[in-house]
Amino acid sequence: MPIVLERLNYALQHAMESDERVYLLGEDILDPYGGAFKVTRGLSTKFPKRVLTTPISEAAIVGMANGMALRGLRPVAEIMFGDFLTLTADQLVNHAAKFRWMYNDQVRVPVVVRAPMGGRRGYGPTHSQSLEKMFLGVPGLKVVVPNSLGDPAELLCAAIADDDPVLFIEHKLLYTCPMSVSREGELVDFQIEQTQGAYPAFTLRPANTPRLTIACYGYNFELVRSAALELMMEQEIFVEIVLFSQLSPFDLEPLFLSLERTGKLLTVEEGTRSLGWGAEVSAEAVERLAGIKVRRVAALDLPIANGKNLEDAILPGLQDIVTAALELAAR
Amino acid sequence: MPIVLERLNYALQHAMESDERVYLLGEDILDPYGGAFKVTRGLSTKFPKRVLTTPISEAAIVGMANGMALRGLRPVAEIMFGDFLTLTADQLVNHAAKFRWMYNDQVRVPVVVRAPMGGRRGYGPTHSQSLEKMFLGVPGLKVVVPNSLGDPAELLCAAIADDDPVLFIEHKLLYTCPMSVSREGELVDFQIEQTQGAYPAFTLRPANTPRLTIACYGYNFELVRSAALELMMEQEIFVEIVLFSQLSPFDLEPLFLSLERTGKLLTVEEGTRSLGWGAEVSAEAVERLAGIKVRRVAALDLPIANGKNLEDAILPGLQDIVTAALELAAR
Amino acid sequence: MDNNLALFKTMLVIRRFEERLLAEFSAGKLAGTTHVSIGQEADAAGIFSVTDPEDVVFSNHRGHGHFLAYGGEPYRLAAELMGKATGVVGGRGGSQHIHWRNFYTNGIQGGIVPVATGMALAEKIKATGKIALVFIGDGTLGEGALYESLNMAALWKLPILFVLENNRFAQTTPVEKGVAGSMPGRFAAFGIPVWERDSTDVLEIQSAAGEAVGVVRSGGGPVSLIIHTHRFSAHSKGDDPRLPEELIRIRQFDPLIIHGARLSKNDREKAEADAISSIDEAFLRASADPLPGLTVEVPASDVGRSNLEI
Amino acid sequence: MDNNLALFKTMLVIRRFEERLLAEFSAGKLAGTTHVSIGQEADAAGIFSVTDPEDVVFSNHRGHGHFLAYGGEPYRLAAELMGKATGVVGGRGGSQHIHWRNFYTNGIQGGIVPVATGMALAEKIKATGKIALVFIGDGTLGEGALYESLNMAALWKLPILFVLENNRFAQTTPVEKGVAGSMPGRFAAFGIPVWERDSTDVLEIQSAAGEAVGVVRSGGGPVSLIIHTHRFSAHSKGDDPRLPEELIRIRQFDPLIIHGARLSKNDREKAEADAISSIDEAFLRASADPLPGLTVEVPASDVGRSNLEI
Ligand SMILES: Cc1ncc(C[n+]2csc(CCOP(=O)(O)OP(=O)(O)O)c2C)c(N)n1
Ligand SMILES: Cc1ncc(C[n+]2csc(CCOP(=O)(O)OP(=O)(O)O)c2C)c(N)n1
Ligand SMILES: [Mg+2]
Ligand SMILES: [Mg+2]
Repeated sequence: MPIVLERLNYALQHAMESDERVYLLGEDILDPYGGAFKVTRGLSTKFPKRVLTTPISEAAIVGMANGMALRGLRPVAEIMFGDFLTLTADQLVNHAAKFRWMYNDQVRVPVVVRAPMGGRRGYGPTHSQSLEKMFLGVPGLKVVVPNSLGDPAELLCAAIADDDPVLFIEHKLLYTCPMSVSREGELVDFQIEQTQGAYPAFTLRPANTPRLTIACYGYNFELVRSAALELMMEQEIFVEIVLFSQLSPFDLEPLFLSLERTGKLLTVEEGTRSLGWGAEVSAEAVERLAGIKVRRVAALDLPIANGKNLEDAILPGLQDIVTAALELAAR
Repeated sequence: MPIVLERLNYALQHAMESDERVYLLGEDILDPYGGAFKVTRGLSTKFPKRVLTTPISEAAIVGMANGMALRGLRPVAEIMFGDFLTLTADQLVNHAAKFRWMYNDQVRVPVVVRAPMGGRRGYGPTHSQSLEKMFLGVPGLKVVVPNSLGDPAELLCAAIADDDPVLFIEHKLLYTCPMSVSREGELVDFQIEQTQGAYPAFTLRPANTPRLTIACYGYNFELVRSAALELMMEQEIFVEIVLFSQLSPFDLEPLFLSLERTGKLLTVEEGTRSLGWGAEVSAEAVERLAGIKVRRVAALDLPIANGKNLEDAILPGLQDIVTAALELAAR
Repeated sequence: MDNNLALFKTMLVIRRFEERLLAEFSAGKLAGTTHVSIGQEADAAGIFSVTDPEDVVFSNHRGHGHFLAYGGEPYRLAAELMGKATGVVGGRGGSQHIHWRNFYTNGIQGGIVPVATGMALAEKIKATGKIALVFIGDGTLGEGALYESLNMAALWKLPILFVLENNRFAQTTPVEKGVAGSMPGRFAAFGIPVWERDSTDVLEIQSAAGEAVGVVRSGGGPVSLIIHTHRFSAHSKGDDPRLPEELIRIRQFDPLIIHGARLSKNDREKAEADAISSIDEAFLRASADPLPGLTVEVPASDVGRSNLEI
Repeated sequence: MDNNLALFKTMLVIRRFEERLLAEFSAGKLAGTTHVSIGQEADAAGIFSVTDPEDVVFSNHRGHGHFLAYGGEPYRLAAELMGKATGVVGGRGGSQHIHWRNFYTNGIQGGIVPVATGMALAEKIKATGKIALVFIGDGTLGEGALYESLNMAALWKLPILFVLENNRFAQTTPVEKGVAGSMPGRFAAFGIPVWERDSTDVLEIQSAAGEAVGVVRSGGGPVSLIIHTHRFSAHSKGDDPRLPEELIRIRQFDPLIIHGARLSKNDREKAEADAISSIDEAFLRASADPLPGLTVEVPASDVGRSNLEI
C-alpha cells in the first residue's frame, strides 16, 4: 500500500533517471538524512553529483534554481518548510514568474519549487502555515498540489517536465497517507471523472442526486471524503467532490459542471479564510453561475498555535466540514 | 487645492511633531531628494535625527522597524517601490504580523510600512505592480489604502497611532490627485456616508435608485467616479460607490448595506484579477447575501509591460469599468 | 553566590531541563518538535553572567538555555512546551516562539537578526543604556538578512552583540558544506570587531563575553562573539548524521565536567540535587495546569491604545 | 581592429547612445525612466573586450552600456525604450528588463545575483566552458541575496565574476551612508579573491578584467572585480544631490578623454562621426517601427514542450 511520500520520492528518482538535466537542491537533503520530510531520501546516494545540499539560504536556493532553469537545466528546489517561502517571494514573483513574458517569450523557466505545508504536527506559528494562497494568481507561476487520488508521482514528474515555473505544495500530513487506489472500496460509492492535462482535476460523483459540491485540494481531500461518507451514511445527504491538482492559474471548468448539477458550493482549505483559495473559487463560480449558494471552510484568521488544543480550534476539521455542508444543504 | 502627496507629507510631519517616538526609515529619503516620490520631503531637514536613510536592504528595513516597534518606538518604513515588498514578506508575515498573537498578546508592534504601488508610469514589469493582494488576509497585519475622498493625512496618522502593524499602500498616480473636497461640485450628485473608525469606508449614494454597487479603493476611486458620472450622464444609470480605506482585515458591512439596496456588485482594482481583493469581497458578499450578481474588473493576469500601449491594454481603465457596469446592470 | 558555583548551577539547570524534555518526548508526553542545547550550556551561562537583566535578547530555535540563563522559570517553559495556559506565552508559541520580559525568540533563521538590530537602535535612541544581543548558529550565516543587519548595525554604531554559536553543524549539514571562507571575516567585512573562542569552558566564555559586552555597552558599536562549541544531542530529535565515535569524542568537551572540576564534590552534589528537584517540580506543576481556551480577538482599529511608552 | 580603437569606439557608442536617450526623454519623446552609465563606459568596454561572446551575463538597471558592449544593437535597444515591437523584448521590458542571446537584465537590486550564480552552476554542470558575469553597484551591497550567493558560489567553486561598479553613489546615497566596512572584505570573507581598480582608464580595466576572467575561466572559482568609478549623470533623471563643482571635478576622469588621448585625431573624429550616424539611424529606424499588439497567452499545461537542450 504505497504512501504519498513514496510516490513523490519515486517521482524524483524517475525524473533524475530519465532526464539528466534534473538537479535537486535544498537544505539537508543528503543521505542518510534525506531531507526534513524524507522526500529526497536515497537520491544523493543514487545521484551523488546531482543532489546539492545548500546553506540555509532560501532566497538564493530559488534564485539559483531560476538561473539553472534559464540555462537549460531542470532544477527542483526544496524549501524545508513552506512557511519560509516568504523568503523566496521575490525570486518567485519578480524573477521566475516574470522572465518568460517580460523577455517576450524568448525563454522558459522550468523550475520546480517544492515545499511542505500545513499544520497539526505541533510545530507552532512559523512551521505550520498554509501560505500557498500568497502565490496564487501570480501571473506566470503555476501552483500545483498533489493528493492521494491522482498519482503524486505523475504530478511531480509533470511539474518537472513543465517548461514554466511550478510551485509544488505538499501537505505534511499527506506524506503518510496511503494512495486512494490502494484503499480498496473506500471510494466505491463515487464515480470518478478526471480532466485531461498534466494537473488533472477529479470529480467524484455519488450514486444519488448530489445536494452540493465540495471543492478542495491536497490533504483536505482526506477530510472532505470522510465528511462526504459521514453525510451519506448518517444524513443521507449526497455530495459531489471536485478535487483540484492545479490551484493556479485557476481553471475551474469541472467545478462549473458540477455546480450546474448542485447549485451549491462549499470550498475547503487549511489556509486562513480571508482571501484564501476559496475566495477566488467562490467569486469565479458566482460570476459564472449567478444564483448559486456558496460557503467556505478554512482556518480562523489567526496565527497557528503550538499547543494542540489551540491548533485544533484554529484549523478546520472534519466536523467543521460536515456542519458547513449541512447548513448549506439546508439553505 | 491640496494634493494627496501634500497630505501624506503633512501627516508624517504632524506625527513626528506630536509624538517623539515616530521615526522614518527608508532608501534615499533625505533632503534635498526627499524620497523617490517625495513623501518624506522636508522631514530630514526638520527632524535630522529622526529620518534615517538606509542601505538598499528592504528585508532589514522592515525587520529593524519591527524591532523598533517592539521596543516602544513608532517607526514608519518606506519601501521605495511596492514591488519590493516581496523582499519584506518574511518580516511582514512571519515577524510583524505574528508577534502580538504568538507572544500571547503581551506585545504590540506599532510599525507602519509605506509603499508606492501601481502602474501607468512606464516603469516596466518590476516597478509597476499592485502586489498588495499578497498581503491581504494575513492574520495580524492591517492593509490600509488612502484615497482622495477621506483625508490621507488622517489615515496615515491613524496608521502611525495604531498599535498593530499596518501596511500602507499608496498608488503612484494618487500622489498628484487633488483632494476631492477641494474639487467643488464634482461629487454633488452623491450623498456621502462614512463609517466610524480610524480607517473609514465611504458610501456614495446617488440621488436616484442605484442599479448596482461599485466597490473600490485607493486610486481606482478616481476612475470609478468618472465611470459613475459617465453612466449617469450618458446612460441614466445610477450607481452606488463603496470606497474602502481598510482592505484587510476585511470589514465589509457598508458594502452589505449597499448591496441590500442594489443586489449587484462590481469590484474594481488594479492588481491582477486572480485572487485579487475583489475575490474576497465577492465571495464574502455572496456568502452573506445569496442571489446577488457579481462582476470583477482588474488587470489581466500578466506582468505589466513597459511600453505604454501594452501597459494600457493590461491594466483596467475607465472604459473597462463602464462596460462591466453596463453589462452587470443589464443582467 | 560564588561565581563558579553560579555558573555551574545555571549550566546544570539547562542540562537537566533539556534532558527531561527529551525524555518526555520519548515517552510520548510532549508533541511537536524541540531543539536542545546540550553541550553548549557554557555559552548561555557565560554570556548571561555578564549582561544586565534589562538588556534585550533575541534568541533562536535553540533558545531554552538562553531563556533559563536569562532568568526564565523552568516551570513556565515546561508549561509552554506542554501547551498550557500558564506557559510563557500561554501555549501559543511553544519551544521556538516565546517572550518574557526583554527576552524574545522566533523560529525563522536569520529573520530575528534585523529585528534585534532594530531593538538596539530603539535602545540607543531612547538612551536606556541597554544593549541588544542576538543569537545565531553557524548555519544561519547562510541567511542574507544577517548581512543586511550587520551593515546597518555598523553604519549606525548600534549597541548590539551578535553571538555566533558555531556548533559545527546546521541540522545535518557540517560547516564545510555550509560556510565558505572565514567566520570572523563575515563580521570584519562590515568593520565589526570579533571576539572568538574555541571553548566550552564557561570561564573563558564569560571573560570573552565580558569584554565584548563591555565594548558594546561603552558605545563602541556592534561587536560579534564567535564561540566554537559542540552540540551533544541531535538537531531536534533523531536527526543526527554523526558517527557514534564522534559523539563520544566530543563528550570530552562537556562544559559541566570541565567547569565542575573547579567545584567541591559537595557543591556539585548539592547543585545536582537542587536542579533535579526544581525541574521535577516544574514539570509536575506544569502538567497539572489547564489548557488555554481560544480567545479569538479579531484585530480591531484600536488606534491610540498604546501602552508602550518610551 | 586595433585594441585601442575598438575600446574607444565601444565607449563612444555607449556615450552617444545614452546622451541621445536623455535628450529624447527631455524632449518628451520617451516615457518611463532610465538609468544611464555616462562616465562608467570604461567598465563595460574593458570587461567585454576580454570575455567570450558565449559567456552568460546578468546586468542590472544600469545596463545599456553592458548591452552595447556585449554586442547588442543600438537600434533594437532604442526600439525597446520606445516600446516598439522590434525592441529587444518587444517593448515588454523597457530599459531594465531585457534579454538577447546570453545577456539578461532585471530591475531588482540584488535578486539577479543568485540567478546569475545559478547560471554559472548550470554552465559548470554542462561543462560548456562558459563563465557567468553579474553586475552590481555599491548600493547593491546592501542586499542580503548577494551574500547568500557569494557563499554558494564559493562553496561550489562556480565560474562567475562578480563585477562591482562602485560609482560612489546609490541613487542619492553616498557610499559612506550605505556601505560599512570594506568592499573587498565583503568578498574576501567568503574566500573570493578580489581584483580592485580605482580607475576610469579602460586599459587598466581591461587588464584587471582579463586577469580576473582568466582565473574564473581556468576553474579557479568565483572572483570579484571591484571598479571604483564615477557616474557623470543623475541616477535616473534629475535625482542628483551632488554639487555642480563636484560634477565638474569628476569630469577629469572622463574615460573618453583619458583613452581618446591615445588615438590620433583622425581616428577619433572618424569614430565620432560613425557613432553619431549609427545612433541617429538607430533612433530614426526604431521610431518608425510599429507598436506591439497584446497577445494574451494564458500559461497552459504545456508539459514536455521544452526547446531547451543541454
Ligand atoms: C528560514 C529558516 N530556514 C530553515 C529553517 C529550518 N532550520 C531550523 S534550525 C536549522 C539549522 C540551524 O543551524 P544553525 O544556525 O547552525 O543553528 P543550530 O541548529 O546548529 O543551533 C534549520 C535549517 C528555519 N527554521 N528557518
Ligand atoms: C530591490 C530594489 N530596491 C531598490 C531599488 C531602487 N533602485 C534602483 S537603482 C538604485 C540604486 C542602486 O545603486 P547602486 O547599486 O550603487 O547602482 P548604481 O545605480 O549606482 O549603478 C535603487 C535604490 C531597486 N531597483 N530594487
Ligand atoms: Mg549549528
Ligand atoms: Mg552606485
